[in-house]
Amino acid sequence: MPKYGMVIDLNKCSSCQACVTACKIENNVQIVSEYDAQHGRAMFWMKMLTMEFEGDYPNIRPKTLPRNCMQCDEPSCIKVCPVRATYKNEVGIVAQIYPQCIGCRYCMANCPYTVKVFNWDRNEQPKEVEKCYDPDVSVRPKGVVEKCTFCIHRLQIASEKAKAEHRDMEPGDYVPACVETCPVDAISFGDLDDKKSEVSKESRDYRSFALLDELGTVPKVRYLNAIE
Amino acid sequence: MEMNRRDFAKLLGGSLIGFAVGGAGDALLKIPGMVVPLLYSGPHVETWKVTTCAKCPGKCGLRVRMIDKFPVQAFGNPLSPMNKGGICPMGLTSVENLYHPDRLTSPMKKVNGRFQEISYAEAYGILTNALSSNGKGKAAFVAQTDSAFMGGLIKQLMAGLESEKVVVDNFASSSSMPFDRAAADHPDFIDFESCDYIVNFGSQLTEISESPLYFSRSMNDFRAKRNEFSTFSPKLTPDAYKANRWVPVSPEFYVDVALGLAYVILTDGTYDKTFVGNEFKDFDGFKKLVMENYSPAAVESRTGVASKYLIETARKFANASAPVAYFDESILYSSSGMRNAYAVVALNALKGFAGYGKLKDRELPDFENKKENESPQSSWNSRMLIGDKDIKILMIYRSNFVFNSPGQDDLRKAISDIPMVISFSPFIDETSELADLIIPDHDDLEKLDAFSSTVTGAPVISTQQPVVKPFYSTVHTGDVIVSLIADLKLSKNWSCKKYEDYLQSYLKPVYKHGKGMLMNQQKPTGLEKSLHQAGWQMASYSSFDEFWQQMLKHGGWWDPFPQTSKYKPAVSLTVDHLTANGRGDQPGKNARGNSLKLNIFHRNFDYRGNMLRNPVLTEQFGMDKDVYYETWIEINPATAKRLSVGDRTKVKVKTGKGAFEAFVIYNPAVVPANIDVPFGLGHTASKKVYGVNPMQYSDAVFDEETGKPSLSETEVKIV
Amino acid sequence: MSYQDLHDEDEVLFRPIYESSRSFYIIVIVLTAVFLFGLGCYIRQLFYGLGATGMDEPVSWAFYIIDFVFFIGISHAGTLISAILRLSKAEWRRPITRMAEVITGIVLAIGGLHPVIDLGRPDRILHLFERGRLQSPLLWDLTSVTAYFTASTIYLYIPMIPDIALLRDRGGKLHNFYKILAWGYKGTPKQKHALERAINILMVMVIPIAISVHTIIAWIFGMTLQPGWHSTIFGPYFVVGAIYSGIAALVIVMIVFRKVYHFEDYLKEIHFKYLGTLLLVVSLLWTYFTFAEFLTTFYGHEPAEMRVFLYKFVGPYAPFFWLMVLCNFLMPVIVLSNKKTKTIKGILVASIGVVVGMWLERLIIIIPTLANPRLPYPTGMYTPSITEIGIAAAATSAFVLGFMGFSKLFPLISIWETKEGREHSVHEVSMRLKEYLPGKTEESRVEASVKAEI
Amino acid sequence: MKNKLVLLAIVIGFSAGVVVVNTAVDREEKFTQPIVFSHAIHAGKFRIPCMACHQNVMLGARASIPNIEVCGACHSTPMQKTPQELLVYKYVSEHKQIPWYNIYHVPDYVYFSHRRHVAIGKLNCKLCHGDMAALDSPPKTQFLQIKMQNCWNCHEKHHVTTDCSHCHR
Amino acid sequence: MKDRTIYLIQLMTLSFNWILAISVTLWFINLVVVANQVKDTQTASLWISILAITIFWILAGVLSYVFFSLHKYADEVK
Repeated sequence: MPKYGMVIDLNKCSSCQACVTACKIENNVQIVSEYDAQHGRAMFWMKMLTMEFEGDYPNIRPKTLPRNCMQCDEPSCIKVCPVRATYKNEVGIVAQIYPQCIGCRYCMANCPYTVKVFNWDRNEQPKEVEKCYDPDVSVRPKGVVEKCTFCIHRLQIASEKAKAEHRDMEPGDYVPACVETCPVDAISFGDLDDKKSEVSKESRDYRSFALLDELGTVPKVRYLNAIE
Repeated sequence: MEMNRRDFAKLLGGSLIGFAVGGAGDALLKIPGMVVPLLYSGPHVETWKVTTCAKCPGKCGLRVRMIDKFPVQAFGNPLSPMNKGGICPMGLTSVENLYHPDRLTSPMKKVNGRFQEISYAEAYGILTNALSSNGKGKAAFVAQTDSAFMGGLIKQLMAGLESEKVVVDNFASSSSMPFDRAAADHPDFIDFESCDYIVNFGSQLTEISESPLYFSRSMNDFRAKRNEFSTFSPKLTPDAYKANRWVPVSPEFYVDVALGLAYVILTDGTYDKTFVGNEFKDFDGFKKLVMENYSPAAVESRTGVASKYLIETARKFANASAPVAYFDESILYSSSGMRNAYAVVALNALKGFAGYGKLKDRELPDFENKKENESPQSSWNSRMLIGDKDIKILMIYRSNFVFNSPGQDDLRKAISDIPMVISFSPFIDETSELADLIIPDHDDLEKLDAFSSTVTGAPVISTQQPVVKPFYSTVHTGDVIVSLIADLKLSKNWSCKKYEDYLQSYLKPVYKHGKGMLMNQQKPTGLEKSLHQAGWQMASYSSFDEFWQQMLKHGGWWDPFPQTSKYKPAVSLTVDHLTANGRGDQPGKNARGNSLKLNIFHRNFDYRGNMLRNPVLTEQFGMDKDVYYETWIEINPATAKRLSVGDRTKVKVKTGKGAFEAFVIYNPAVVPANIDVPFGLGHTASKKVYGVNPMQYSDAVFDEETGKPSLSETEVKIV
Repeated sequence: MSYQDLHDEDEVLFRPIYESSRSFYIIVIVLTAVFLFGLGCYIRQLFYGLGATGMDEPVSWAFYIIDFVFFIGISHAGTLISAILRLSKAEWRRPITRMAEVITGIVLAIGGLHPVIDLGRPDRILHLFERGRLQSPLLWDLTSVTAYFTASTIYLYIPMIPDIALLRDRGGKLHNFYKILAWGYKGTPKQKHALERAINILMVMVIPIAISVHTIIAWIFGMTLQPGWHSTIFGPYFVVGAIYSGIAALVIVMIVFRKVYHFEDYLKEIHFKYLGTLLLVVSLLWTYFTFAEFLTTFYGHEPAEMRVFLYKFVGPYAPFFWLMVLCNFLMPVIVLSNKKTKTIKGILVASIGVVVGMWLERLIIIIPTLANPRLPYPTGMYTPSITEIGIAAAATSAFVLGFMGFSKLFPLISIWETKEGREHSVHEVSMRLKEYLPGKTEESRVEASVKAEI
Repeated sequence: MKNKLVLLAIVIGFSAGVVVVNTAVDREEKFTQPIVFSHAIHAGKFRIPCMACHQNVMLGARASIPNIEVCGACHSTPMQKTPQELLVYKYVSEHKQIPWYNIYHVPDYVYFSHRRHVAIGKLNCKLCHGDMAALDSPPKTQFLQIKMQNCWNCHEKHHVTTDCSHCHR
Repeated sequence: MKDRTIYLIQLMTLSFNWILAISVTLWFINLVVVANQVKDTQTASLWISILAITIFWILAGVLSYVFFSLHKYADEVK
């Protein structure tokens, strides 16, 4: 079984936020009302974070990074889920089962990366967005927690296609929407166990680091430091 | 047991209450919003169609995902040489425009200040009548299109109408303006392959440029080779923090900085002496001007740019084998507008434009006509509408210049004074709401068009095919203009009936020329490459019609192995260009006071004021700052403390044009003398208004030559 | 001894059951109105989603969880205190235990509902039973709260059986109701013996259950990786806090009902003095835990922890934090350690302070941590919405209503225990005291053997 | 006693309310298919394979109810001139889609793919849809109720994955 | 009311506790079975279940003990 992982090269990333939009439209993530957005309920699975500013003005650089679900190998969210609505599946993706979730938000409280978002309100979308729903992904009702799933529906479709064509999955068959969209190919995606894959090479690069590595969550999303 | 009426009533009442409670309780478990209805119920057949994104000058290839023949998503086309599969937020959300409820569904005519739906025939009748009775010499056209073909068509129409009052607002043409005037023509591309140092004057290469996605990729390759680049800009935008050095400087001082760099190079004597000797006109006058006014110390005292950075940058620039001093449209947005651009052109000339390239092969018709179509023959700009009593008819194609320019009230008044204003906008926006007649254009996904570009160093023609049949009774503006030219007999030998014919007439030579390939496969490598260069082609088409159909299907044509050469212009630069003759400005006159300045900055989401009607983009606009649906200002914490303004609070920002409310964000990277405010929000014509349009509050100075406003020189106070 | 011949003095204990003043009905109507308002708020929340609350993206748990922890904390008033006092044979417990146990029962029911109110999808609550995952502390919590509720209800009920029997024997409207509940108790020695045996078993069982309940609630937070929560001390810290708020709530309830139902003869000043001393001890214990918790955080100086720490000490939550220190430490210690102020009024003031302070403590524990996630995220003051306040008000009024309702059905002070105390304890205690003293008397030995036979 | 009767009435009323609301909410829409289509004639008598009309079965997630074009391929001219066939012919000649009622609904949070089951899993259509070739008129109810338990049972029986994320999304 | 009815009602109230204990037991057995099915936290589930089930059974047992002994010794002369 492959173990899917992602490496985001901060040296290449130009903070254009295409991954954020791609994620939003690929996964039918709810657009919340003006009131909700201003009260901290905007929903983004992929988010552009400004971590800190390095240096003093004018030799100052913000450290920005796109942050999606880290798809931890030792996820702290699944430990606390009382109903098995979130769990790690055989390919290492931490999946979220929306029809199972009771909305207790314990996983949100326990995620050190704050990647989980909650449907605080009824899903009432603008007309133009409703018509652009991705039919591969459900539209979550209110009251459930959701998060990045590495576009697991794309994995289903890709594996199905590969099986129908009587072949094995090939590296390029399944990539999440953010990876596909990234204009500068800053995000590489693939099988971490395959030592020859680009993502596994990059994850062992001297520049590579994981967010909050000290917590022992073993994220499968790693970053490559920017070269100064 | 006896039962009287009372008991019966009790029983009935009890059971009714029980029924109600039970029913309601059960219904509660099926609360609205708990279940979301099915997304689709059709057969769910998925198809993909290839087209080109027309949201910005980038000409990225798009793959549109269709479910049961309706577009649902758009992604980048991996075979397009412009974007290679990547796509920006604007392109990703292009489907939303198609379904937008605010789209105009039919031509509209203004009657007593209100728009009424009319038929296309009627609208076209009004248009032809107006143009034939009152058109010759009295019409003006403001267009915003990145298609050289559409731009050319518009110019042809205006030529027929004997009017020079036409502006095609096109990123490429704006940025090539100073090249056109200072030099013989302009370079086609930056030679990223050989260039090794870039000084960037204020352009947001990866966000707002001729092709943001191409530049993002090339800049990464450039940096991967450990090449350096420096950015002079008023704000630390995402582009600037990729630079090896960012030097904060206000746009009106670009001229000082560029000439300060030139000073160092001239004193070091490291400039390209043969080029300067042969090509640079009036070099001595230039040298004298620089030596007198632009010593690094003098520049530092005026601009605040440390002279050590100037010297360091200048030496790097001079020592590089192929340096580029890059600028684009944004350099014009200051009170020293054109002088900035000339100064950078002059700086490039000192090294002989070493990092720029030129396409050698000039057989391609489109690119031959490019200059004719795009270069500003007349120096008319939309600002000149104000006070021009001769204009009787104004036509506006997709440009929302009222929104994206300061001094809106003057423009609004000028437009309302014009007796006949015709807009071709598919939406009611701030500009088209002033029109008397709107003939809405198709949405980009319903439309046929083509774009040409040389920015990658390879000639590319990207085609936009109609992905869906038009939803409403909208009309392709190209078709309107083509039939206008035919009906009003504005051009001799006009044989086109539709815009498609017009496009084909331009693309036939490309077919005959025989080189290049369709965007249906990866760029050839190895043997294929050598075959290709030797002139062998694996054409998959045998006739022009087939070529045209294939081109539409695959998203375009390009020549992966063009013949290029170093760009060698004859620089006809005079000292007058750099001293802003006629304006009375002298070098160094733009001293900046101690007051706070409002710096309006653009983001990659919407720099033409058209895209932020898309819900996804609007929500995401301030996401990285965690501000939603409202205008924010970015302020240096030191400045904020001085003004006692708290982080994430609301303040009133006051300029000469009024005051607006904004949300404060501390940002240590902001120039202490500036308050940065993003452009994009505040669409007053849409149903729900989010935020404010900072342009409305800008006391901009307009550069007479370009008509571009200064965006960072408005004095501002925080109340 | 017959159950009909009652001591005349104890008649006052029955009075609340048979007599209700006008103010009683007014209070009931007002509280019912508040409760219905809260219910309306909840139904509105069901329709509009949790967006009706003031919670947002990083602060995903707020008022409901604070109330949950707080109410469950209060519940320790009861069973735990009465069990400990019973176990330690503190004779002054007799008039207190019943009230303490009632508080436990009612508050547990209310507090236990709070997580359900907090759920985004209460209609899917059955998923907990179908596919629950026992590794989740939430499920431990569900189990332990259920166990504690069952245990404390039984522990309330069994010592009440003799009193119910008394009520049954008095007859009246609810004769059948009491008859059912009295389980045929007639006061025979064997019955009494069985009862006492059961009480002893329960007494021993209830203490670990009660401690486990609050420890597990602490673990809900302590098991996470979040700064400010991930702490080993949390279990005992929460238990101490729970006992602390429990005693305070008990004191308030005792003082109020003593005044209203004229129990001055039963709840004497000495009871309050003892409870005041207990409160003082627990207050110091709580302060010690708080100090230990914050000192280690401060000394370790881990950045994420420090962000939370500073958020509490000098940041937006500083007013609440220092108010909590005032209410939970300074005020009780000053009031209770001074003889002049250690009057019933003083103890009441201190107790109200402690209840408020303990609520603030839950707030201080829960919100600053959530508002300061490890990765940069927008933080901001959490402000509760009208829905949350309404539901909190409804919960409080439900508690008061429940207590008032109980007082209309059963005596608030254990009659048989008082009687037993009057009849046996004086002698027993003096015997016990004599046993402590050096040189055992013959008399005591005889007494002891007699007692053993019984 | 009467009070108890009232209590009883409330209880009965309560349960009645639950039942009524439940049935009212879950009520299947009453419908008649526009045409009494006979699978028995098409699939039974003429042995037309399922995929001939439900063209998307092997290709995608949904089997697709045939378009009018599919009907029109054979019924471009009436063959037997039965009243039902004339009705079809009417739709064909007017190029209008037949407004079929869809009786199989899969909730959108469930990913069910016909290709996965038929093309890859090689399952017979009969397994879920019953012997359609024997039906003279269109079915009114689902043969195999679309319930998770039914999916689960079959997956367990055939040792196919029961990983939630394979179907839920 | 007849004594017999009262006794039945009393038995019913008592049986609530048993229903609780049994349903808790069933619930935990179900959870252990599920945990075993999905091969996830089997041991933890087992131990927690054993602990919880014991507590509920003891509680129910104590209550029943009281009930039956009260009824048994009700008629005894003091």
